[in-house]
Amino acid sequence: MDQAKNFTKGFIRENPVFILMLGLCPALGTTTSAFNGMGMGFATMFVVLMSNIVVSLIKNFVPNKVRIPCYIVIIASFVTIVDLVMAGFMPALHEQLGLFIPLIVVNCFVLGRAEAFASKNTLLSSVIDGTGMGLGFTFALTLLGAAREILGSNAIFGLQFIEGDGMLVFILAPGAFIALGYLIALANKLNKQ
Amino acid sequence: MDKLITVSPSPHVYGDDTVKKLMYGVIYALLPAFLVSVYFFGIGALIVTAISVVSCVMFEYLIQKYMMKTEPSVSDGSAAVTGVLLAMNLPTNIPWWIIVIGALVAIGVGKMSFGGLGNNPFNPALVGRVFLFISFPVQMTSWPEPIVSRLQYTDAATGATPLGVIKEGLAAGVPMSRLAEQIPGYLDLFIGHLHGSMGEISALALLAGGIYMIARKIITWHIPVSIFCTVFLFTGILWLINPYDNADPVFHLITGGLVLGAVFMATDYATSPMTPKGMWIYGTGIGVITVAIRVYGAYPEGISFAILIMNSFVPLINKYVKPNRFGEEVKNG
Amino acid sequence: MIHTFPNGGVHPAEDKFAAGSSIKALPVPETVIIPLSQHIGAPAEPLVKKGDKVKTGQLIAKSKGFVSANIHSSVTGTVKKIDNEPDSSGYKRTSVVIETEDDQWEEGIDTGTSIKKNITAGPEDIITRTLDAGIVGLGGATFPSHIKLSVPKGKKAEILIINGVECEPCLTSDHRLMLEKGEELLVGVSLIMKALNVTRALIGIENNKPDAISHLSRLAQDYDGITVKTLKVKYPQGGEKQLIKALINREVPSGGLPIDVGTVVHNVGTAYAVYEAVQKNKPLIERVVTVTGKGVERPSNFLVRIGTPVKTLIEAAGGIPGNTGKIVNGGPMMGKALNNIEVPVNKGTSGILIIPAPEAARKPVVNCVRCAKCVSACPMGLEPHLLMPATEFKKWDLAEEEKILDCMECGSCSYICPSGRPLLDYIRLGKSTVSKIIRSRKQ
Amino acid sequence: MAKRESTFFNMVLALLTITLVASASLGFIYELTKEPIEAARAARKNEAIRAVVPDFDNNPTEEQYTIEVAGGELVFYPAKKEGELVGTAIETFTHRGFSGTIKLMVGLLPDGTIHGIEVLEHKETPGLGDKMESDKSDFSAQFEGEHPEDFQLRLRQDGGDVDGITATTISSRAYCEAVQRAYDVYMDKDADVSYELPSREEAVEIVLVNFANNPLREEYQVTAGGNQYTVFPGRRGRSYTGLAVDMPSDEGYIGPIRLMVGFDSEGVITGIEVLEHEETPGYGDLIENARSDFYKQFIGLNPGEDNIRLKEDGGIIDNISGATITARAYCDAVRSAWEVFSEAQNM
Repeated sequence: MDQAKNFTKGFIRENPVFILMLGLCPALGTTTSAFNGMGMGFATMFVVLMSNIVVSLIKNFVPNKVRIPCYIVIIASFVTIVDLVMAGFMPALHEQLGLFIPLIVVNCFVLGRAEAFASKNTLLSSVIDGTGMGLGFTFALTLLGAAREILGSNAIFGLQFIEGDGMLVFILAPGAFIALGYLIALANKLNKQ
Repeated sequence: MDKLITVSPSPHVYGDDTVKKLMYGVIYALLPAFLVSVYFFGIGALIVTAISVVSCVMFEYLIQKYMMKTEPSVSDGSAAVTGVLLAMNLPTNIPWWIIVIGALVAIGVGKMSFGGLGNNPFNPALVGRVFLFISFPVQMTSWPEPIVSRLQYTDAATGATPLGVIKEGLAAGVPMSRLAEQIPGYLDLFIGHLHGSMGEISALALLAGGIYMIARKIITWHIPVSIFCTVFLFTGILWLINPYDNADPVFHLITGGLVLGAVFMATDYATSPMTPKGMWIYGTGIGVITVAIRVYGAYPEGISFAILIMNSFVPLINKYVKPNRFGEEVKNG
Repeated sequence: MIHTFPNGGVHPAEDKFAAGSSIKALPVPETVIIPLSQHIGAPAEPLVKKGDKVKTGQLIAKSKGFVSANIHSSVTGTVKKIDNEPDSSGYKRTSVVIETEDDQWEEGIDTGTSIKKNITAGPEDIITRTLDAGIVGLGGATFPSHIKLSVPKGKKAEILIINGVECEPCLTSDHRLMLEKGEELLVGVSLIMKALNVTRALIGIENNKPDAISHLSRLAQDYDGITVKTLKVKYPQGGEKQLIKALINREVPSGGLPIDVGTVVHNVGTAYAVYEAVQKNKPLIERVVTVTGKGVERPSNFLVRIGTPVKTLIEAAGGIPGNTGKIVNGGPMMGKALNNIEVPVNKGTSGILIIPAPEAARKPVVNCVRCAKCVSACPMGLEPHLLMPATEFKKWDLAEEEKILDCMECGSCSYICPSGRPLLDYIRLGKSTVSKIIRSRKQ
Repeated sequence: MAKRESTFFNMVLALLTITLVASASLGFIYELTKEPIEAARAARKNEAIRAVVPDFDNNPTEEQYTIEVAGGELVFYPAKKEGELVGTAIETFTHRGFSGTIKLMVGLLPDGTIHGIEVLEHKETPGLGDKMESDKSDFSAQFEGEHPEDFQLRLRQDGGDVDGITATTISSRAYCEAVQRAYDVYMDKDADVSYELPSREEAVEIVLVNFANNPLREEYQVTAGGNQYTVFPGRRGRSYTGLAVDMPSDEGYIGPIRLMVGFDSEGVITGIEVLEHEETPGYGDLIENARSDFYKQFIGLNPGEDNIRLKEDGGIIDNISGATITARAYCDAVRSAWEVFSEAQNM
């Protein structure tokens, strides 16, 4: 496969959030600001990348019948590592993302990459895929977070550009759905062209 | 034969009603409430209504012309009705840009996303209103002082609605009897001399509009009556059980957006059931949810949420509640 | 007490311009075109051939099968041809074209004007005479009447209902008939009662015809068991099922007939025709036709020989007005638009309606706003707003489930729709497709 | 390397290897991050403490102590400079937030003056309730430098001195409650922090006046309205000076209320103490004598002549705001106690 294409597919063409619609729970829950979305995105990206690497390396060692439990153990370990490291070194972000970090384990997107890609491809391809898809996920969450932050708090990455409150609804759960819905529509329109 | 004649299937005559006439009928029915509002809130009422109607009509035109690429049908008046109803649901001291956002959401999200007039599952004006309510809670819950703020727009002195006073008071443990002193008398409440959104203040004017619409057969009586009955019964029972901590049913009927909601918002064609039986179920549901939110919920008023919630049940009601089919249940008497 | 049916219905402008003009016999036309299929069921079989001389009232075509009716010559003259001629449906149908020479009635027909009240015929005779005289339902449905006079085995008729409703706007033929031929009508009703072996008959008349109500009520005092009932003006009260519901509060089950609820419905015109057939031995060769419409010079009610071209009637009423947009055979709600005014009046023609051009055009069609007016207007309790898209998107299962076949095509939904949607047009299409599907399923 | 077959051995081996490697690396990371996590937690708390009390040089978290109160516990962090107490940071709470519990860090100077308040935890609506956070609005600033004795910790609309956050009455009210709780417990910590209600014995001595005997020794039973009640007569010499009635009422807002009501020989109320109740903290518990003056309006009244009912019920007693049912039950209990008193007189 063309590695460049392999890398870029995660942004729009096979964007995990907008097109594949995977990992919507953290996408909706953590994206109250662009920074939070980005943090969550990078955390997930780290897990995807690392689990892709490990799964790709051990793919022949693991018998088929136990591959899912093995992958889950691997993913869970990396998630725990992310959780601990974040709590230790980025307490503020950890506070914000809190509950959603452990939930990366059940993010279908992560297991999906391990199962659908890394377990069948070479190490290099898996690294490229993990990075590309992870960046795509980060891109989606950051975009969603930015949209919600701009509309909801009149700010972007914490920088207030208009005084006063924005449209609160975008900070709340319903706003997450509205913003995600319109971004999905937009991504589909771009994909069609 | 020297000229063409039309040959078409029957019927060969048609009723006078057109969508346009019905929509303008709704606007005429809203006139009394609008005039009462202008009397109490002055220029604020005029500005808010003008901005709301103009932006709704404009957004509908732009979306139809440039996004849906169809022939704009703003002349049917439905966008204007949405505009007036949205204005009716706003305080008259709300900044203009909030109204424009509300109009965009009402028309763009509430109506055009679903394919335009007749296809929207939720009342567009209420979608706009609830969106604003969650987005700008501060601006949406400070109501100008009637009469004294006639000449002010956004700088008007504000106060709480009677429902808000009761809700706050009861939450703080103040008994009903003492709270009653803080709210206007029932006559004032009925005429519309109180704090509230622009169009909801005068139960009298709204009922007049409702009677006009029923007489002109724009709406049927089922939905408003079922909502009123349910609210009256439900609050009446609560009041009889514990008059110290519950407002009486008459108070519930004439305050807040109940009359506006029951007469003008819940009866929206596209979002209400098609059969009288369905309308009863729908109206009863709205009544129950409204009272539940008012009495047990976090907000003092709940009719908007109640209508939107029941809107979502309308397709289900329409699927399972059918008109009385002639000859299906043979009742020979 | 004023009766009506409870659910549905509309109230179009009544426009009964011709209500005040008494029935005038139209002169015998030069040529008549008598279609052999003027009724529901099999066309009659011609008994004459080109060149034959026929007399007025002579049988020229014999009923073929049970659901069929005899056809008689309405004039005296020579059969010019038996050929396919366009009739009011717009299709060409086998017709007997007769050139008029004279007006000589067949032997044995009492053409006098005296009223014969004395009933001598027995039930069997009455049915036979009705069959022989080629009488069909004159309200418009043209169902052969002798069938409705013989009660099927296992069923029992209790009440006879006479339809004097004339709920279609504009039409006044039944109204004039009730005013001018009241006595004959009541004798006719008595005859039908005798044939059906019932003791009660109700004549339902809408209260926009107070003169007819009082006239018939007064006359009916002399007839045992006949009562005149006043009905509220509401369309389509003349529909059998609605009329039964309004008068005796019984609902004919879906897919059933009036006899299933112990009743039989006949039009006033049919009752009059039965009188003439039994008491005067006169076959059905003429009927009352209203010619009316906004702009018509002399809205009139004519006694017309079957087979007279529509054009003749219009000319007698003052000719076609300048702004004519549509000419309808029947009433405005259920009548059929004509594309040719040379077509003949047949047994089912109750009126000729001329509609001015501005009103002939339909309203522009816009989105359905789901106002539910069609649901509340439907007298059968159907949901036209649902049946139309079901047909449009070929969801025949849904259409059948939603009882599209119960539709009586009264047009109330299309009439009331503020969005100008062609509800009935689609429903008609849906009905015929669904019934085809049901038939093929049975095979 | 070819894919390994799914034999039992291979599967066990794979799982075992992977879990071993995973747990080993997790243990390693845990050790690595343990200290930073602890430090981050402490830093956060210290930051909050630092924000609400004047400059200190001790480590308040080391000297922290906890006091249990109804509904939770308060944590006290004494801040000292050169060994002298300069203020106390109190971790307090309220359960009456719009979306549940709110935790605050309230800093009080030794005399009880509020020095600063920070929000530790809350789930209030963004844009509304979260304005209680000091960096989102000036709401919390109005408390600084105020002493709750002169600065009523209630919203203006409830008769206090606090300007609530617009459209956020419930959160504002809850905030005040949490601050009040911190203040109350702090000011009372030397006396009896947990507001213990008087025992039966103590209550009898409080509610009776002008007696020389030991009423506890002379308790007896009185039957009134089919129920038995315990009463304690007060005597001076041979003359009867009053009667204390142990009066349970079974209809508080949450559970029964038990009162000790003292009468003089004429039936005039000489004192009332609450023995037991389960009413709402901050509302119904205002019937406790230590918490409000509610009881005082009964003293000197004679239920035989005065209408011991709430004003809204047609009587003369002022209600407790927010606790109508409790106050009503209290009045009922007082009237019943008088019934017992008159029964005892007739014996």
